[in-house]
Amino acid sequence: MAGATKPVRILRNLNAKIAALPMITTALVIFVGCTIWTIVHSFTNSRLLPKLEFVGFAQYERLWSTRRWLISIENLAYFGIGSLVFSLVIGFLLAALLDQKIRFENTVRTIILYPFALSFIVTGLVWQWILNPEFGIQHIVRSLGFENFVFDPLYNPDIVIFGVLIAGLWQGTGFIMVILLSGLRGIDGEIWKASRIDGIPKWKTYLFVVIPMMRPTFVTALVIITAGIIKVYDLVVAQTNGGPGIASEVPAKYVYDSMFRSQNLGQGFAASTMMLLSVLIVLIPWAYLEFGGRKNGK
Amino acid sequence: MTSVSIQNLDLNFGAVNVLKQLNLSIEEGEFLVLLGASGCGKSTLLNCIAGLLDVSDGQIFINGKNVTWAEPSDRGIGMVFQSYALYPQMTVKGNLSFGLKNARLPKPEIEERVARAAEILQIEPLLHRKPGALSGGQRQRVAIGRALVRDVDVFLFDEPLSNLDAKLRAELRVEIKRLHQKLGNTMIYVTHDQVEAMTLADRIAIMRDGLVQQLAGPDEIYNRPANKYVADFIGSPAMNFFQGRSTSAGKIAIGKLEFDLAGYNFVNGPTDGDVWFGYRPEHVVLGEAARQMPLTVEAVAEIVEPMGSDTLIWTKIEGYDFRIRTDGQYKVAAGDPLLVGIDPRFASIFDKTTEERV
Amino acid sequence: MTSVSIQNLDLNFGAVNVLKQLNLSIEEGEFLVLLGASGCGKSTLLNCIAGLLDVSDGQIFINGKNVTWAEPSDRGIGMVFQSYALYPQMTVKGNLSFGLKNARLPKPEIEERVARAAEILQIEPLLHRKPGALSGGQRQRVAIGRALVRDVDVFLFDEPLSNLDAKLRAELRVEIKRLHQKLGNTMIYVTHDQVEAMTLADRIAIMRDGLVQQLAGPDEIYNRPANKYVADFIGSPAMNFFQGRSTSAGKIAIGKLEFDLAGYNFVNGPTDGDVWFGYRPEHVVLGEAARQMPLTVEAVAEIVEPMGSDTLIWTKIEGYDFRIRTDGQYKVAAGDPLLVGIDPRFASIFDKTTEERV
Amino acid sequence: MANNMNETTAGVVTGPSGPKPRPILSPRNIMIYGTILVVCFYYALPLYVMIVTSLKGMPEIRLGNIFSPPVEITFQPWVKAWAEACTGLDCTGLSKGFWNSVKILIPSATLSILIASINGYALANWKFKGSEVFFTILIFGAFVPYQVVIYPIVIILRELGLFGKLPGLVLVHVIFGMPILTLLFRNYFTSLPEELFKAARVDGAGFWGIYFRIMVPMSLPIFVVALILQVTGIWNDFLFGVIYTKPENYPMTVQLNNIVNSVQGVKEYNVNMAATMLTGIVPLIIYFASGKLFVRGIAAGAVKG
Amino acid sequence: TELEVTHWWTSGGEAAAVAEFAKALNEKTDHTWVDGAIAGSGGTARPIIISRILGGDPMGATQLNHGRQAEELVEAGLMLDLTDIAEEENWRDLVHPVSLLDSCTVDGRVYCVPVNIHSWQWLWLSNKAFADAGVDVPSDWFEFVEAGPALGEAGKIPLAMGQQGWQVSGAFGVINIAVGGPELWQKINVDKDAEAAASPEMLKVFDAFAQARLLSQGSNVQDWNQATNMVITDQAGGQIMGDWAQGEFQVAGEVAGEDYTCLPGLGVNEVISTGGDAFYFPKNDDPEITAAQKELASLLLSKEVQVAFNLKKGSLPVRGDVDLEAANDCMRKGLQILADGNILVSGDQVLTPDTTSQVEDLLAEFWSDNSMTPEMAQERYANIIANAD
Ligand SMILES: Nc1ncnc2c1ncn2[C@@H]1O[C@H](COP(=O)(O)OP(=O)(O)OP(=O)(O)O)[C@@H](O)[C@H]1O
Ligand SMILES: Nc1ncnc2c1ncn2[C@@H]1O[C@H](COP(=O)(O)OP(=O)(O)OP(=O)(O)O)[C@@H](O)[C@H]1O
Ligand SMILES: [Mg+2]
Ligand SMILES: [Mg+2]
Repeated sequence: MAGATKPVRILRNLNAKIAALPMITTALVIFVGCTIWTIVHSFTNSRLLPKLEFVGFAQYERLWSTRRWLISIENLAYFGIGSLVFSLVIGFLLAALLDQKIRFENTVRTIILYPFALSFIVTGLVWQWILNPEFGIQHIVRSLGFENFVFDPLYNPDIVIFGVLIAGLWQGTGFIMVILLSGLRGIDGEIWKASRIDGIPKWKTYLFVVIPMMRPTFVTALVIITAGIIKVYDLVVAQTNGGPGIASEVPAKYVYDSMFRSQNLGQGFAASTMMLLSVLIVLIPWAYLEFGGRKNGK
Repeated sequence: MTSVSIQNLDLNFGAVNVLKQLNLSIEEGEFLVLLGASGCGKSTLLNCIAGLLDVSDGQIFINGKNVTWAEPSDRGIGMVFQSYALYPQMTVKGNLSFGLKNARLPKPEIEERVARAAEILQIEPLLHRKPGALSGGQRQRVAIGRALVRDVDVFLFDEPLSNLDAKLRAELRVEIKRLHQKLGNTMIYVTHDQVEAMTLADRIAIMRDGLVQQLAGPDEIYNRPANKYVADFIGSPAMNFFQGRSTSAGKIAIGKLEFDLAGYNFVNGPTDGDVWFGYRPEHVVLGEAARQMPLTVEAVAEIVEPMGSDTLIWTKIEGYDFRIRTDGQYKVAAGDPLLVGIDPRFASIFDKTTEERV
Repeated sequence: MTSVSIQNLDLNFGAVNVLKQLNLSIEEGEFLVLLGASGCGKSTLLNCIAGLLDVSDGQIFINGKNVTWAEPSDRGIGMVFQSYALYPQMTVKGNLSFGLKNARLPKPEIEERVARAAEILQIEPLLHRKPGALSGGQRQRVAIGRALVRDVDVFLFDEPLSNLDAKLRAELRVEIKRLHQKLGNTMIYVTHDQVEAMTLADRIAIMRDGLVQQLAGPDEIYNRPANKYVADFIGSPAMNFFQGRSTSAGKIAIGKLEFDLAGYNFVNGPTDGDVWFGYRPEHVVLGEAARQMPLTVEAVAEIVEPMGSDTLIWTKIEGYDFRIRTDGQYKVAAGDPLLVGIDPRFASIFDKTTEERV
Repeated sequence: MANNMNETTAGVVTGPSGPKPRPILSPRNIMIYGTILVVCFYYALPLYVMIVTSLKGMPEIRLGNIFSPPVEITFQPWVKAWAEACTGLDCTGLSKGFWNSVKILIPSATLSILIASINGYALANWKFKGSEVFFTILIFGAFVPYQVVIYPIVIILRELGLFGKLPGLVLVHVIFGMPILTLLFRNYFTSLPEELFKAARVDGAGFWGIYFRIMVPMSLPIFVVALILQVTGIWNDFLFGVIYTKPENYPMTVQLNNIVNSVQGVKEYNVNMAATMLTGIVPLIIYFASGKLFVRGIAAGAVKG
Repeated sequence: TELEVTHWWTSGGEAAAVAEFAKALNEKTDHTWVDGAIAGSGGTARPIIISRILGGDPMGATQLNHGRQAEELVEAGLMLDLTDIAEEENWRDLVHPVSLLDSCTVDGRVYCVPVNIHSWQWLWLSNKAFADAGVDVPSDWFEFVEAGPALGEAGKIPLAMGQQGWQVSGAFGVINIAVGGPELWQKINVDKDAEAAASPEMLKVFDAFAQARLLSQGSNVQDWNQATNMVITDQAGGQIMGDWAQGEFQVAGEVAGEDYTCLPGLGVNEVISTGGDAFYFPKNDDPEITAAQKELASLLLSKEVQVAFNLKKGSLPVRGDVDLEAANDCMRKGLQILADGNILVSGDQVLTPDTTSQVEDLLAEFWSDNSMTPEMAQERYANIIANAD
């Protein structure tokens, strides 16, 4: 009968291993292999075609002395901080609002969430249209009699990134709201009761008790937002295509343009490596807190 | 003086009528336990008293004031929850003082109250820890402390011990009892644990489907349950029941057995009619001593469950399952013959149709 | 004949050593209960026997076969889980026959076995319902049925009753006992409920931190616990302990009290040394009868907890908390003086350092 | 509230009794519903603008404001967007892109969900040495900017001979869908009682038996969530569609961008908006149809983990 | 066989022109033209084209600006060698100016077919807009600048400009040649002379460019043809744009000289750069396709096709021997300049895409950011030129 001898290690759970093969391949080939490939090539002077002619950090030096990259980084910072802060704040306020046992909750939630189903391309086009000074909000307000009203974020290099942000928030806050709402709903109802008995006003309970308790949910939301921010590309392409001038360029677009438009792969790889690095800077402390911390502190 | 008085309280969740014209009056300093099966409306009632639920009808008075529409924090009540409901991000001290700070009490006053509560509950060394770093029992104490600092007249407990393990539960039970003896506040305590109810209560209200079935001292509930539901609910193992016929002459017939109910304390004297004859497993007398009892039956032990301090014996009498609880030192094995003695003085008899005590 | 034999079993979760060189041998037809505090490794041991966890070291034999590396379904075991673990999307019949279908048994055979199990467990009317439409007790029975149909030699139960309410638990406990009497299979039963352990077991293995502390019949465990941990663990309310000094003359001194240990059944005879003197609350004799006991102490009732059938009295002797359990009919109130009688014959004495029974 | 606490003696029905009166127009309600109204307005506005604009004729657009409802409703822009709008010589509107998207969507969604659910199941229930490591890498992969791996994947697809072909794009979608979906499924399967899995093993079911007979039937909510995420994600994809396909296989979003950017004389905003609506319609329908399920599933898969 | 041809000719005039190619291929050979138009500018389309070639899924033929964009693709051996047909059909003699063919030649082998000559150096003016403003139609850039305020008062935008980088940078090149003269331009772009780029002469160019920036305030459109449309509809005074804008005027039914005026070289230096579009034929394993590719290549250069195409496109044919009777006023001006030999190579041919896009980024930023002074821009410009290869 089977069992008396210890079976070969690798054959145990063989089915599971076979089933996990796509995952393993993806993890190794795509996420490890391709990443390494890109990083290695970022040290070369590849132009249209990848070649292994190493030039040290030249690409990086050029990258950091390129205005467009610096503007991209700056935009990403504005956009990133803006999305983080506003998504979380607005998302939470909306979630708290929907948590007030209101009528038509489903309808309201649906309205707030539907933009999430739309692509960034669609989002960008719609908001380009709404923010168009000749037809959109500015036009309307002016035709109401405020002749000097100016609201043309997409045509003003100083604030164009906030025009993009408005569209981005419109698309994404609904999802953050849903996540935070389910986090809110997960809070033990007795906490609310306890705070009512203690006579604590609602807003204080939210601020001092509930929000701290929702840390894991906020972390989830944070990670989702961050991952999205770094990837932001479609939205900018559809809404402003980087303009006016290069005022709304973002790193993802810089990478794409370097690789394919300027035919300077090495530069693109260097820029994408920087993007990866910034992701890691965000991600590693988080992973450490989430997983490392869990092990120690239970 | 009446501390809490509930008059004609109705509570509906949508179309569901959870509390039905409930009346209850609790004396000052009394320890009242609400006991009942899950879903009978205990928590609901407590939430109504606390003001956490809006009543559908009726009135609630606390210390003579009509608080039906008052805010929870204005009712002079403190509440302790099953899940403790501590604020996890604050230290113990923060938990205790949060409500006070919010009421804008002066700082020294807050300090003093927290210190006093911490002393009473012996949680001084824990004041600067967060709830996550406390054991279940300690958390429970902090939860009680939160009510304590608010200097309230009435404490409400909603199954405060049911998340704890048996040993800790027994310990904290005693502590709550001590606390009550020390503070002398009115306490309303919800549980579905009989042992807690029996040991803690001055009076027990047995609830069923939003109605109070019996409101009396533990002793009376145990010994003179008002109806069959209460009799069946209280006691473990449960009371044994036989169907029988009683006569106005004070006799009863169960199957082939007939005997006199001499010594049974009738509510309105003996009457003719079908009845349930209930008898608690622990009141059974076994062995030779059984011969002195008004009713002596021979039976066979089917299953014997030794539980250390006691032994449970399962047998059959007149076709009815019959449980006997006896001393742990009593040696008996499955299949052994038994001599079972029953004393009507300890029995409870209920009308077959109304199920009320006769 | 040995039914299940475990030899030098080690199990690690990463760096954590959960089971430590554990040896256990279970006779055919025996009902063994694994009892222990939460986290002591009971479920882990059961999972090892079932083959659901890969052992780190050691061997497992079932019916003489080495099954250390066999698949769970090839070990001749059936398992019943705490959460029932019924397949929610299959009917009861589907649940019962799933394993048989997997084993590619012929259809008529499956039908027959399911019918037999359903009959034994009296769940025939439920066969076409889904688990969602069953009560807790019924679900538990189906879960047992799933083990039953597979005609296994060994039944493994992992806290099968702990999700049920007290009443149902008592009923199903008896049913499991009946089932064991009827089938005569080997059964290994994990619980942390003492009552279940005491009533069901032929033998009880008390576990602590992955080690078996004592393996013996319920009677012996209760009356002659092998060490202080077991003594403290078993019995509710817990055993009372005093620190004392025993002499080789068979005397013991606890604070100012000194008395003879006549009648105490020493393991190796009396010795000099610091000891723990343990005494169960239910073995205390109260009232006038106490005067006949080898040790009689006067005390004051601090807290009285009437529990219907029994009464718990909390008092202090020589500065130690002392619990007494007495008859529910014994009337006493907090503050009353008590005469407490203690009989060394019922005591348990442990070495102060090793905590082993002396 | 103090004025409600009249001194009363117990037993007499005086003072407050029954439910506390709650005026419908309390300041609190006005504030809450007012805010909700404003919020809904903000979120619904773009959709409204899209619909309204797409139903107007060009002259009306040039004159009027974008928020006013169409004076004269015309479906011409929709017809044009669907069937006539040009990109270069190709004047087939979005219809071709629509069918391309469908052709991309169906295999991509099916495959990625299937693979991810099996991965999640293996990770939740059949941990093997190293499985956690691979999983961690995979999760990190969810955050790797696409730009980092775009180019190497071009090379991989070329070597596999899949570049520009539908299977190639499907493969890309499967790969990039894997991290999040696997996480979702793993979290969900982990939340199922482990004992169920153990019971099935004792019952002699194997890896696939447990997956198909026990796990899948219990996992409808998470499959729905995965389906919605994938359908919307794949349908809305632009970057991969641009890079890894050729014009005849362009998905709808790419065609939308093309049509919108192929300006002939003046921008035909009405056609653009109709095209935008058409592109958004599939995910919107899926989303509106699934409504609550999605929200619930997100809660189960995302927040718990 | 089906030949897929990718290009980014999607505006009205362009689409009409490319249709001529398609028609010719479909009618004159037994191959079919599969249109692979990619919307957006060349900047959008090129990446897609290149990644497809690299990705091993080549199209039958593709538009690319000849010059350095395809250099590496050719070097990597990804492009079909057309030398045999070129020699057979004697392209070297046909193509005029021959520099166009040189751009297609790598190591003496021909890899692409130039199809037209595009020149950037045009200022398109709306006659009606000036009439409305009460000023004469200017005859050179400086007059145009002077007319600016008058146009502004009449509610017109003096200079229409799309917001995309390539348009801005194209206009810059035009102003560079017009204001700074062809020699300066040559020094900087061909010889990569950073000193010249930093010279005071160049600063004048930047000043003029800043002036143009000022004149274009309020022009918010993105695409070049939208800007052209502003001129067509008389909302704007003029636009600096290549000759392809002509196609838009034609589609709109406007007549050169009557409705609009064109000033080559901004009316200052009447020189035109001879950039243009070319078609490349990525290598393919299928011999049938290779044969079809060669047929298309020779077809593109044939007389009729050249005439038909360039009339629609508004560009100049690459053959010196065609007779454009149908050509209009503007095109004739162009032909004349070409015949006079006042030609320059185009930027695409001398700068790498990398440098081109850096310049584009710089100029786009300058254009959109009024706070950037000509001096600042010049400094950075010189820097880019210094690093160009
Ligand atoms: N928010 C609610 N909406 C609708 N019905 C409810 C709600 N809360 C409780 N109920 C119903 O009211 C009844 C009483 O509930 P309650 O919580 O008071 O029971 P309980 O006696 O406290 O039970 P337990 O011992 O389980 O806590 C139950 O039948 C329950 O289903
Ligand atoms: N998968 C696991 N990984 C790591 N540690 C585990 C794992 N499962 C159990 N443990 C640890 O092993 C120890 C024994 O767990 P086990 O479940 O056997 O306890 P138990 O005796 O069954 O407790 P309970 O009565 O609560 O069911 C515990 O300390 C637990 O934390
Ligand atoms: Mg409750
Ligand atoms: Mg366990």
